[in-house]
Amino acid sequence: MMKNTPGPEITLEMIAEHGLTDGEYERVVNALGRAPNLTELGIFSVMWSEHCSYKSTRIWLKTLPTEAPWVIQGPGENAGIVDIGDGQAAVFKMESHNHPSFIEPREGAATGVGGIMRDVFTMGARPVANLNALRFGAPDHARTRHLVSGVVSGIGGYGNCVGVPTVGGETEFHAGYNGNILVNAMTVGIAPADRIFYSAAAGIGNPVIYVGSKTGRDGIHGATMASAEFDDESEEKRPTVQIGDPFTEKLLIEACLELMATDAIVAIQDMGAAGLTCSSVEMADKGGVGIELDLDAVPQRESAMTAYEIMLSESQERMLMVLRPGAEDMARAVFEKWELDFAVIGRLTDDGRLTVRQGDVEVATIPVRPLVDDAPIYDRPWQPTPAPAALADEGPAVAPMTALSTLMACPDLASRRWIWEQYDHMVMADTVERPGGDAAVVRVHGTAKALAMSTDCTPRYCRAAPEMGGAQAVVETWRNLVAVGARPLAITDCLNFGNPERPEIMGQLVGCIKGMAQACEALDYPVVSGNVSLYNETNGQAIPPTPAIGGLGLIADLDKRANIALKRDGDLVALVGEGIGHLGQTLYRRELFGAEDGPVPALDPAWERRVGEAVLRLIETGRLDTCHDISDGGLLVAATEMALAGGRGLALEAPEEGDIAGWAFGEDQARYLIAAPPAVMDGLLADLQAADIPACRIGQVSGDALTLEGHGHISLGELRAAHEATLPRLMGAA
Amino acid sequence: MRAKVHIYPKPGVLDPQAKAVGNALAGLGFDGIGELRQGKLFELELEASDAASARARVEDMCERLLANTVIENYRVEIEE
Amino acid sequence: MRAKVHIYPKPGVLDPQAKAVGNALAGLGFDGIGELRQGKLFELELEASDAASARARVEDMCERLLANTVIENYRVEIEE
Amino acid sequence: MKAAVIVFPGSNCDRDVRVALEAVDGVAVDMVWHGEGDFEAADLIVLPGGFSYGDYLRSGAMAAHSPVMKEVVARAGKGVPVLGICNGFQVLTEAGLLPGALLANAGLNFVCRDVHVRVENSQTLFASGLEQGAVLRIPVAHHDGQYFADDETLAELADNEQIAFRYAAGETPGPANPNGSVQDIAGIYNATKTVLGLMPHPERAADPRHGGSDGQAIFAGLAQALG
Ligand SMILES: Nc1ncnc2c1ncn2[C@@H]1O[C@H](COP(=O)(O)OP(=O)(O)O)[C@@H](O)[C@H]1O
Ligand SMILES: [Mg+2]
Repeated sequence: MMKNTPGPEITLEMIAEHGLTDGEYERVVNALGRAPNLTELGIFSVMWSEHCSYKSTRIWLKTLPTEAPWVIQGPGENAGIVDIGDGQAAVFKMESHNHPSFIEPREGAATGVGGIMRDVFTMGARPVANLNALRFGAPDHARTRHLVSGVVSGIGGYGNCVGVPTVGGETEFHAGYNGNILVNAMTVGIAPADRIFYSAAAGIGNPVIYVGSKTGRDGIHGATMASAEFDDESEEKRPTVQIGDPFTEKLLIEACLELMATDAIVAIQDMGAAGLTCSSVEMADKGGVGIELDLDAVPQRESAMTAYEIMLSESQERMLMVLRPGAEDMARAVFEKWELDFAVIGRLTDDGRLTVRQGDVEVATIPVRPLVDDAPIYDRPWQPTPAPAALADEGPAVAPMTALSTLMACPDLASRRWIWEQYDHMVMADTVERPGGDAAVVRVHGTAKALAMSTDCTPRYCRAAPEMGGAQAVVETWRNLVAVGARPLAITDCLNFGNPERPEIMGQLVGCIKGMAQACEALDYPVVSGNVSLYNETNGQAIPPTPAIGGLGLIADLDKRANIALKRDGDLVALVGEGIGHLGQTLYRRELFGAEDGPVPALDPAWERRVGEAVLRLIETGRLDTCHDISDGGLLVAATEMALAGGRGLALEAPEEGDIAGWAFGEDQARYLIAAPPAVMDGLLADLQAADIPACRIGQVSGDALTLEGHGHISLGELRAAHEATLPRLMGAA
Repeated sequence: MRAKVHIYPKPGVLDPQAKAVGNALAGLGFDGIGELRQGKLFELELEASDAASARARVEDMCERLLANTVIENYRVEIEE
Repeated sequence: MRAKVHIYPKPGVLDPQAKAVGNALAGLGFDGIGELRQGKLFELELEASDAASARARVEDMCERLLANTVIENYRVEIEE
Repeated sequence: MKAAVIVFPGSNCDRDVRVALEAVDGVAVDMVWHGEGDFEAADLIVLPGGFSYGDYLRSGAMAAHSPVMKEVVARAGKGVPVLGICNGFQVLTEAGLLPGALLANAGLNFVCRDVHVRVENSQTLFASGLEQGAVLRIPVAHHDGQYFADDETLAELADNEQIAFRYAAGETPGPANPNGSVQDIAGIYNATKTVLGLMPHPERAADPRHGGSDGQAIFAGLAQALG
């Protein structure tokens, strides 16, 4: 075949437009032994983008603990996998779709959900739950309402149609996200542990198959956009947004799982960021083989698409597979039944190259190894974040019950019902703990066990003290899982930061990762998958550091679990753990004094583990069914959440001495509230005492108000109204 | 004055609705159907001194609300 | 031949979508807007010997699939 | 009793309803693919929830014209009971087996939560496990659940006792009627009471672990009535 490198000469502008530095371009020329053509330049640029190559974070990500006896697959594949017993595995991952969601919130968020689900079913798992960690700008910022409404309808519209319940997540508002919202989506799936599918291509000569939707000119440069800083011009980049088709995704799940029940598939990979390029290169690289593609065979939605466009398109709902020889007809029949495109578009070769043809023309030929291995890796300079100053003057005292009302209605603590009611959180009929509690609980279909899941991060801690903040995010998911009675197994993460080329931002990233690593280590709670989203800045203004963590745990017996709702009048309520009334960096300071100041609360992951395991034992023995961890907002807020969830009042005893605000609203870590009938509580407290865990009775369930001895009471009705009204009001629905 | 606004997905933007409707029509035995596009339609009454100013206002409405210009094109017709 | 189908909710059928759009326009400061209706639009190419038979076929499509005549009215335009 | 659950591309509650049906003693379930023009005899046909064909034109519109629906309509004509849940209800109205139509929710958002429904007519096959006037707590999850019919049809429905369920007040937050349905209608029968369509999902309240099992009474009653 005639060698042909069509297209224009590569200019300096083209190199810059592709986000490659001079040094990086030089590496391209070295890898090829010649100048690239435009298609090849495009391929290198997406493969070496931050999104695909992790060039700024790779050396730091390596420091995270990734192993445990129950880990089947750690980072490096489409998703992480843990053993959940009985021959079953849980497959899960979290991913960001921040930039696309800012530009077109509905489609951006929808395609984020679609993408993360594909990562999970690619591995042979049926998706069983979705979660979403959302961060928006200030509630009164001009774009916030539009963005919230678009993102929520996009997430709901996609997951609802596919029929996977959206069971949890988190939602925060802060001016630090005015120019860069965060949309992090997580999917959990379940697979037979002995039938997991990987992406390493194998078998020279084996056919390469394309299935799913046709390829159009969607999202070309999406991957590089996801790595480029915003400026005011970026609204112009709009047409790169992709449109999702959840109906096709549903068909794709069913078709893939049907084919996965046979022995036809050798390797499979979804086409995510950088579409055909990234999927084919990764499959070939992992298998140590070459791959040859014929672009004329690629199903196309539009006419006259160039090789560049086909290779870089980010059309959604597409997968690439390597089949066993001879399995094509059977596989084709499955995909045709589900009315999806199916095409043989290439084969595996032994020359270690990615060779792309369009008709008779060879449009790209690149050795695979350098495309992956020669990707630049940077040890970026970083500056440790300076320790926060001491807490400023406390300001005028606020009556605790007044502060409570304000906090229960503040955007970060108000009920998220307006959001989760737009998500089908019950489809598949296995949701046993709906949104609103500490962790969602989803039954493993057909068994008496369940998975618990939660996403968490407290960016105000991360900004004040990245190491503690990174650790705290991990610990909070762990605590949320424990609070429902689950054994925490592992986490996935989504590391959202600003521009890593700035040493102070890199310092936040390094700090957060260090903290995460310490917490994971201490809790035996490894990282099995994750995602990095950098350059979340607009006009030089970076987002607060936000390492969102998604935790997964296992409940062995569904009948031995807990939730936050108070269940019986007369139950005693006890505080497990202890605190000093730490007010630095709390929501209390922020919401009542407008101050984001002071040091972060102390955190000791080893101590967290001792306290949490003691609580978990109480739940696992079937004696404790009511539990809530204390986090944002502190003790009084946690107690109120329990009262509202159960529709029962609570009378709390105030401490005899000390600072009432610190007692009520301090965010000291490693604490839980538990409730049980008096006779049972005696035994629980005795067990805790025997384990050397501080615990003391602080109140009793009764009436229909929240009462704090000596400080008055507020009726549940009033608290509920304040708690429920905020989001609908913000969204103009009430 | 009366305005009509036609809104269609931009060329090249995935249009799963039109695809599904096309398939369903074929399934009902309607053959010989070529390209099929599905769009949105608004019809509104508005006060305006002349057609040009009405058009300008409706175009402004499209830019700001009626159309999602990231993925849609619009066309305004003014009837006097 | 080219056909255009306009589909609107029947008078008397609640159209909260149109109402919401009307409110949103008012919220953006567009005043003096009277009645606002929102509908669906299909544009399709089809083979037909003449306009009358094209119209008959497209009306059949509307009756059988494109419109739900319990709640919607439709209007067909044929362009030759 | 043998039930046939019809599976359209995009159905997503087919498994859920199957699980709920099979939890009743003596019930066997066949899953029937939408492309099948014929299927084995069944005592009950169920159209499950989901987004058939993506619901891209109008909810249920395309499914109403799929090959299997010709057969469903024919069997319904012979008196075989048909139950449509959520998307299944939408399909039944689009197929003309039930009067009226389901419009977008008045609030224009998808709504997923528990609602309460009152049994308006217990003298039917489908309600044989239910008591007249009883209030059930069952989840809804839909975007297009606002029942609409013209006044004449509504009068007929009332005269002929075709209203199966109405949304009723209960302890769940939010308005009792989640979607603006006319006369709070949550489910209706055909004239012979052999076809039932309802928006709430009884299969999601079929097991105490769902947080309630009021929905299961519908399946259990049906199984008993149909033997
Ligand atoms: N975007 C969302 N989607 C679904 N559920 C959400 C979302 N945001 C928050 N939630 C739910 O609201 C509840 C409160 O969230 P959060 O305050 O983050 O809990 P916690 O303090 O226990 O971590 C949780 O059950 C959570 O799953
Ligand atoms: Mg949480």
